[in-house]
Amino acid sequence: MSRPTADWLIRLRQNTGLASAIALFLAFYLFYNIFHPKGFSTPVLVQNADEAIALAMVAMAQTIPVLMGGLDLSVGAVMTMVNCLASHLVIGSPLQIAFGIVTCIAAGAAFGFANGCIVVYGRIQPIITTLATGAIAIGIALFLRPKPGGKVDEDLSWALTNSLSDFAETYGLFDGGKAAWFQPIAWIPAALVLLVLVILLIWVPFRRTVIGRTIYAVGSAEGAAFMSGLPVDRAKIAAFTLSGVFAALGGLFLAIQTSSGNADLPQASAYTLNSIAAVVLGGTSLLGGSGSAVGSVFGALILRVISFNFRIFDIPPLMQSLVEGLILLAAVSLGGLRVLQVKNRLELFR
Amino acid sequence: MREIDQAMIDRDARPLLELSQTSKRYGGVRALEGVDFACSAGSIHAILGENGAGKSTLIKIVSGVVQPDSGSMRLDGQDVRFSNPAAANAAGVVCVFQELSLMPDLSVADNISIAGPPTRMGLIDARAQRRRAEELLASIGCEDVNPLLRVRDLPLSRRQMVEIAKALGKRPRLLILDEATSALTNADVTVIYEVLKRLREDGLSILYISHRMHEIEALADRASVFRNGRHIETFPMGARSHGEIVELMIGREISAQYPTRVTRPRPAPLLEVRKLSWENRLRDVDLSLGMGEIVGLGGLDGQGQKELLLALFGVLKGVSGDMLIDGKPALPSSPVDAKGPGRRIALIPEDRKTEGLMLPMSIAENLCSASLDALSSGPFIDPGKQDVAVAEAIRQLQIKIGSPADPVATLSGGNQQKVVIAKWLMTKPRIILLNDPTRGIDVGTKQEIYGLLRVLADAGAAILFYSTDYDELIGCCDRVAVMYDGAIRVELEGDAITEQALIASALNIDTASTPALEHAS
Amino acid sequence: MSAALEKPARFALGPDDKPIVIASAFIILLLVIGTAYTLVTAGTMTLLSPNYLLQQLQIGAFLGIVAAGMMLVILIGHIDLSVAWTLAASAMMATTVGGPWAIPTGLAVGLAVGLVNGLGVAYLRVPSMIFTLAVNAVMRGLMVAHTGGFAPQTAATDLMRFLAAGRVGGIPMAIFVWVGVSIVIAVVLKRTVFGRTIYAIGNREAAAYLAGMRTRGVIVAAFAACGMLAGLAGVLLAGYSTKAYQGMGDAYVLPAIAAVVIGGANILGGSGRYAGTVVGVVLIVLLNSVLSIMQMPEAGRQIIYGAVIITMLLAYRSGRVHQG
Amino acid sequence: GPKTVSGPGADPQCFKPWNEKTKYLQWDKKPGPYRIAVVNGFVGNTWRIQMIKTAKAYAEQPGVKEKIKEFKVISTGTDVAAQLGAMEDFINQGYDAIVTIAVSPEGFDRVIRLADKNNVVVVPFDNVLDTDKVMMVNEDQLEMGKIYGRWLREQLGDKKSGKILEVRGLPGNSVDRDRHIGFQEVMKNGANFEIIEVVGNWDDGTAQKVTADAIAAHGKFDGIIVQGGSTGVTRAMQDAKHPWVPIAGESENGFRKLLAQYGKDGLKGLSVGQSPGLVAIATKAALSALEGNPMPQLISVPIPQARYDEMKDGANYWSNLTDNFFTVNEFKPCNVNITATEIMAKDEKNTTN
Ligand SMILES: Nc1ncnc2c1ncn2[C@@H]1O[C@H](COP(=O)(O)OP(=O)(O)OP(=O)(O)O)[C@@H](O)[C@H]1O
Ligand SMILES: Nc1ncnc2c1ncn2[C@@H]1O[C@H](COP(=O)(O)OP(=O)(O)OP(=O)(O)O)[C@@H](O)[C@H]1O
Ligand SMILES: O[C@@H]1[C@@H](O)[C@H](O)OC[C@H]1O
Ligand SMILES: [Mg+2]
Ligand SMILES: [Mg+2]
Repeated sequence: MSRPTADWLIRLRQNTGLASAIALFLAFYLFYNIFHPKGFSTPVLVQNADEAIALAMVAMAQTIPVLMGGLDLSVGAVMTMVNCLASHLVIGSPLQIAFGIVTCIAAGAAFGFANGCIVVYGRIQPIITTLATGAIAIGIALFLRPKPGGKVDEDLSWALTNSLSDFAETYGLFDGGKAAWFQPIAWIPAALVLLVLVILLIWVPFRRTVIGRTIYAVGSAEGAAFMSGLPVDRAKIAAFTLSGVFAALGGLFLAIQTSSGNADLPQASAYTLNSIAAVVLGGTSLLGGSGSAVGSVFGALILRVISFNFRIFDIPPLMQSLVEGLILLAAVSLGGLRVLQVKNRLELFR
Repeated sequence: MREIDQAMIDRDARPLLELSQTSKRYGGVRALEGVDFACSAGSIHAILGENGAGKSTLIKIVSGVVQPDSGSMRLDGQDVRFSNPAAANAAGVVCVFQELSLMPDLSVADNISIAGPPTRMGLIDARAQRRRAEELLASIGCEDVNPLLRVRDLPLSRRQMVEIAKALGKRPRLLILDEATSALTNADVTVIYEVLKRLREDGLSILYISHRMHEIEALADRASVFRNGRHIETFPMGARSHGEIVELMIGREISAQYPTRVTRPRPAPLLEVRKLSWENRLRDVDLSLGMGEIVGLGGLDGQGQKELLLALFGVLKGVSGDMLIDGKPALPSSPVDAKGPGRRIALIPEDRKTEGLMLPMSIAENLCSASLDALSSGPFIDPGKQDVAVAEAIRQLQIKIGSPADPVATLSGGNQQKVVIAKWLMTKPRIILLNDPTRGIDVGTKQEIYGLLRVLADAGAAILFYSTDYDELIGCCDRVAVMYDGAIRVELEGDAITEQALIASALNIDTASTPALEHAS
Repeated sequence: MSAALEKPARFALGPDDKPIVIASAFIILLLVIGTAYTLVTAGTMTLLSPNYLLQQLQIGAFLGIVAAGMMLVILIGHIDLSVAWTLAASAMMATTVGGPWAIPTGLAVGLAVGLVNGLGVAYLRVPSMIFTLAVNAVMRGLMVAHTGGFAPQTAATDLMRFLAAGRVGGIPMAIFVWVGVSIVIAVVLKRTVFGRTIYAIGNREAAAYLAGMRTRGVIVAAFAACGMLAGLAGVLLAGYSTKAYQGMGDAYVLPAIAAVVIGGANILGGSGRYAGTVVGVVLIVLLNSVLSIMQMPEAGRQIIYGAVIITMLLAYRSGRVHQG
Repeated sequence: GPKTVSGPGADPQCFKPWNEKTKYLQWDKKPGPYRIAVVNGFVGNTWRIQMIKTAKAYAEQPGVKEKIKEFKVISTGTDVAAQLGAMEDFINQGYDAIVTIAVSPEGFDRVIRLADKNNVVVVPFDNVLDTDKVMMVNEDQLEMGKIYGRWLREQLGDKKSGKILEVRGLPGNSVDRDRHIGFQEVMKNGANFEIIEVVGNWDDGTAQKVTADAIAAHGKFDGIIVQGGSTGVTRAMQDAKHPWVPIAGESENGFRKLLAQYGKDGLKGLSVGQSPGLVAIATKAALSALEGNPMPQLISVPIPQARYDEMKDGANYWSNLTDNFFTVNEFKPCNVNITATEIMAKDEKNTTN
C-alpha cells in the first residue's frame, strides 16, 4: 500500500470476470456479424435477441442463489412450468392477458419462495432442495401440459419478438411506429429492451437494497452476515423468490416466442445446466459473494453466440457438439490460468 | 461475593447493563452458571478468564447471538431480551467479535455500513456510504485504507481496524471488544487506546476481553474475572496484583510465566537460510537455527514473518535462495516434502480454524492427520497404533477432552490449539515453525505451551517462533530475528532481547545510532 | 468431560446413523405400500417375491456403482456432472473394441475421463461443477462424432452380458459386482489413508494440505475412481441392455447424487457413510418400481420423487439443533 | 409465401398427397442452384445419425448436387428457442429452403410467417408440425399406430381383454403422440385391454430396461408394441424368459434378425419402419417446390412393413451386420437409392455375431 491505487483500477480489478465475459462475447459476436451475409442488421439482431433472452433470464435466475453461495437446480424446471402455465393464461382480452402475465410471474415467485422456505426453515442445502423441487416443477408442468400445445396472444407474440417498430405498429403506438422521434430507436429488438428493462428495473435497484447486499454478504461469509445483524433468512428467501421471478420471465418469454407450452424435461435440464455455465462464464464465483446478474447475461450470450457461429461456418454436422464442448471446456479452463499466477498456495484454497 | 458486587454497583453510577442469575448450557456443558454482572457507563470494563470460562458466551448473550436459558438482563434499568444481533444493535449494544463478522468479498465501505447503510429513495447511497467509511477510518488512523478495496485484499491487522470502524459507525452505547486487538500492530493498538479512552469520556461503556494482561492494565478501569462459567469477582483495576488476578482466573497460583532461560553456547546450525527471497515480500533473508534453539521472529505484523515460515514449509512458489538442513540443500516444494523423512519440519499455522484443523472431524482424526504414514501399514491405517499415539499425545499435552471421538470443534480455543501442536509433535519433527501459536490463548495454557517448547528444544528440536507478543519473545527465545519489509534487520540475543530493542528494530529505527536501546536494561 | 451427557439417552444413534435408519424404514414402508397395492389390484405380492427383489437389486447395481463413485467426489466437496457421458462413452468404446479388450477399454475410458476431471479440479482449480459439465459436453460431442464417423459396433460381449445379466446360484452377477465395489469403497473410506484424506479434504482442504496430506493426488484419484466406476457401470449397463447407446447415462446423474444425499452424506463434503449411499440407491430404485407398478403418470412420478427427497432430508434434520 | 393451387402436383409417384383433401401449394420459381439447410433437433439416437448421414449423401448425389449451392446440416438439441433461432437465422442468411425435424409440434408460427415473407420453403418431416401452412413430408404416424394395433388384434384373435405393453418414444414429439393415439384407438375398439405404457425414448437400451422392469412388475403380457428400441424390448422378453408373444415394432436390423431367428418358435412380429431416408424425400420436395412446381401440402410416404415370416437375409435385414441401424432407407419411386447398409454398415470389420 505504498502508493494509493486509482479507484477505476480497483474497480476494474474487482470486475475482471465481467470485463472478460463482455470482451469474449463481443469478439465472437463481431466475428459472427462480419461473416453473416446480413450482419449488423435489424433482422439478425432481432433473431439473436429472441434466441438468447430466455437463457439470459434463466442465467440471471441462477445468479442470485449462486451469489448467496447456493445453487438452484430448479431454474430450468420453473421456466418450463411457467411456460406451460402461460400457454393457458396469456390469451384473451387485454385484461385477461395482463392477468395471465401477472399470474405467471407470481407462480414463479411463489415457487421460488417455497424453495427459499425449505432452505431456510428446513435447513436443507439449496442444491438438494432444488434438485427435488425441480422434479416437482416438472411434474406440475406435465400436469399442466401433458402434450405440447396451447396458445399465446398473437399480437403479443409478434410484438415482443420483433423490433420496437413492429411493437409500436402492432399496438398502434407512436403513430404506428412512424413518429419521427421514434425512428432512431425503432430498430432495437423488443426482446432486448425487455431484457434491459428487467435488468434496470429489477436487478440494479435490488442490488442496492439491504436485502440485495445481504445476499452478497451471506455468500461471502454467512456467519459474519448474521453477526452483523443482517436479515439472513429473509435475504435467502428473497434470493430464491427473485430467482423464481427471473425463471418465470424466461418461461413467459419462451411461451410468447413459441406461442405454446411444452413440458419438455430434457429442455428444462439443458437450461439449468447452461445457466450454471453462463453464471461462471459471466464471472460470478460459484462460492458466492462476488459477481453479478449482468455478467451472467453475458455468459448466456457467450453460450448462444458459440452456436450462432455454427450456422455461418461449415463445421461437419456430427462434429458440432464436440466443437461446442471443446470451446466450453476451454472457456471455463481460462479461469485456471489464475492458478499459475498464485505464488502462495494457500490462496488456492479460498 | 454477590453482596460485594452489589455494594460496588450502588456506590458507582447506575449500571448501564445488568445481568442477573443468567445461565446458559450447551447440551451438557454449563457455559454460564447463575451469573450476576453489571457494568456502568463511562468506563472500560475488562473481562478475564481462561479459555472456556464463559466470556464469549456472556457477550454473545448480551449481543443477542445466543439466548440465555434463564436469567434477566436490564439495559438502563429496562428489561431487555435480544433475539438477534440486529436487535442488540438497535438498542445500542455493539460487539466486535474476534472473527466472523466481516464479509471478505464486500468492499470496506460496504462492510462498515453493512447493517444500516445510508439510503436515498430506499436504495443504498454508495457515495454517502463511502464518505462515511472514510470518516470512520480516519477517526482510527486508517486513512490509508481505500474504502473501495475488498476486505479480502487487506491484511489481518487492517481487517480488525475495519471491524472496529464498523462497530463505531453504529454509535454504540455499550461497545464490546472480544479479543478484537489480538492481531493489531502496536501502532494500531496505541490509536485504539486513544479512541477507547475518548469514547469513555463520551460516556460509553466498554466491555473489553483480552488475554493480553498488559493491555488490560493499560486500559481498564475495572475487571471481572470468570471461571468455569461463574462470575468470580469484580474489582477496580489496580486493586489486585497481577499474580492475584491470574490466580483468580485459573484457580491456582502460577509460579513463573516463562521457563527459566539458560545461556548456552550457540549450537551448530541445523537449519540455514541464505538469501531467501520471494515476490518482494522476502528479501535476502539470512538466518540459522541450531539444535535446541528457540529463535523468535519479531517485528511489526506483516513484515514477511508469515511468508518466511510458509517458504520454509514449501507452501510458496518461486522462492529463490538456499535453505540447508545439515548443510544440504533442502528447500521443500510442498508440505508433504517438508514433513518428509529428510527434513522433518512442522508448521503450526496462523489460523487454527481454517488452516490447522478439520473442525467437524474427531479429535483423534485431527491428531493423526499429519502422521498417517507412520500409523499405517501399507495403505491401511492401523487402529491399534492410532489409538496408542492419540492417547500419548493427549497425555503429553494434557488436552482436556471428553472422548477422542468427539469433534474437535467441541473443544475450547486453547485446547484446539493444543491439538494442532500435538498433531505436529506426533510427527517427531526436528524443526518446528510456529506462527503466533498463542493468539487468543489463556495464560495458563500459554504457560504450558512455553514450557513445552523448551522441553522440545532441549530434546534437540530447532524452533522458529513468530509472535506478535513482545513479552513472549522476551520470555521464551534464545535469539530474536526482527523483520522489517521482508528482511531481517537485527538479531537480538540473550539479554539484549528487550522491549525497547524489539520496538526500535521493529520500527526500523537505526539501532547502530542508538546502541543504548539494544543493550538497555 | 460432557460427552456422555450431550447424547440424548433415548436415541443412541450417531448423527451419521440416523439417515440410514430413517431411509431403511422408508424402504420398508415402500414395500408395504407396493404390496398392499398389488394385493388389492391383482391379488399378488409381486414385490415380496425374492426373484423380484433380486431383479430390483440387479437394476440398482448400475445406479449403485455410479453412486459409489459419486460419493467419493461428493465427500471431497466436489461433484461430477460428467458421469452421464463418461458412462455412455465407456460403454460405447467397450462395445466398439469388443472381444477380450472390451471391459478393460471401458474402464480405461472412464479412468481417463476421471483423470481429466481430477486434473482440472485439482491443478487448474476450476470448480468441479462447471469443469465436469464442460467435460460432459466434450464427451457427448466425441460420442456423437464417433457414432457418426463409421459404423461402430455396439453389441456387448458375452463377458459383459454375463457380468450384467448372468446369474450365479440364482443371484444376478451384477449384484456381486456391486457388492464387490461396495466392500472396496467401504474399506477404503474407513480404513485407509486415502479415505481419511478424502474426509479431511472435504472438511477443510487448506488444513489437510498444511498437514502434509497429499491433497491434490487424492482429489485426482477420487475423480479418477468416480470416472472408472461410471465406466464400470457403463460396461455393465451395456451388457444388461446388450448394447451401448447415446444417452444411456442421462438417467444416472441426478439419482446418483440424490442417493448419496439420501444416504446422509453432506452435499458439501466431509461427512457421510458409505452404507447410507447403498440404502439411498435401494430406496430410489424401489420407489421407481413401486411408482411404475402403480402406473403412476410421469407428472405424478416427478412430484412424488421430489417430495420424497425433501421429506427424507427434513426427517434427518428434525430434532437436530442448528449450530451456527 | 406459397399460393394454394389445385393439383395434381409434380412427380405424384414420389410426392404422394396425403389424401383427396390435401391441398396443393406453389411457390414462386427461383433460379437455382439453391442453398438448403437441415435443422435437426436432438441427435441422441442412431436414427438421427443415420438421417444426417443420409442427408449429406443425398446432397452429393449426381442430379442433386448440381441443384445445390450450399448444404448445411445442424442439430440444435431439444432447445426449442435454439431451433427456432437457427431456422430464422438461415432465413436471414438468405437460404432458400429449410428442412427440419421439429422438437415440438407447436411453436413455429413466427418462423413460418417469416419464411413466407421471405419466400423460404420450410419442410418439416418425421416430427412434423400441427399446421397446414407448410409443406410437410411424413409417413402417416397415426396410421402406423393403427397398423401396430391391427397387427396385435389380428394375432390375438378373439381375445378382447388382457395385458398389453406399449413402449412409447421421446415425450413431447408429434411422432410419439400420433402413434400412441392411433394404437390406442384400434386397441380400444370393442375391446377391454389393460394397456401398460412405459417410456422408451426410441432407444434400445432405455426400451430394454423399462420393458424388463415392466415384465418384473406386471408378469405376463399378451402383446407388445414398441415405437423404437424394438431390439431391446425383444431381448428383454428373452432375458426374462417371457413367453414369445405378438410384438409390433420399428425397423431396426437387430429386431428383424430376432424375428427371423425366433419367428418359427413363436415370436410373431411385425416390423414397421420410419425411414431416416425421409430426409432425402423432404430435400427433394424442397427442391421441387423451389423450381416452382405445385406440391401437395402433406406428402405421404408409404409405410414399409415386414412380417416375421417375410424376413429375407440380405434383402430386408442383414444377419451379418450390426443390430444398430434402421433397415429401410431407400425409396425407389423417389429415386432415393441410398441404402442403409451403405450409410450405416458399410464398414466390413464392424460386423457382429
Ligand atoms: N455453541 C456451543 N456449543 C457447545 N458448547 C459451547 C458452545 N459455545 C460455548 N460452549 C461451551 O461453553 C463454554 C464456555 O465457552 P465460551 O466461549 O464462553 O468461553 P470463553 O471464555 O469465551 O473462552 P475463550 O477464551 O476460549 O474464548 C466452553 O466450555 C464451551 O465448551
Ligand atoms: N459445535 C460446538 N460444540 C461444542 N462447543 C463448541 C462448538 N462450537 C464452539 N464451541 C465452543 O465455543 C467456544 C468458543 O468458540 P469460539 O469460536 O469463540 O472460540 P475462540 O474464541 O476461538 O476460542 P479462544 O478464545 O480460546 O481462542 C469454544 O470454547 C468451544 O468449546
Ligand atoms: O420417427 C422416429 C424418429 O424421430 C426417432 O429419432 O427415431 C425413431 C423413429 O421412429
Ligand atoms: Mg471466547
Ligand atoms: Mg475467543
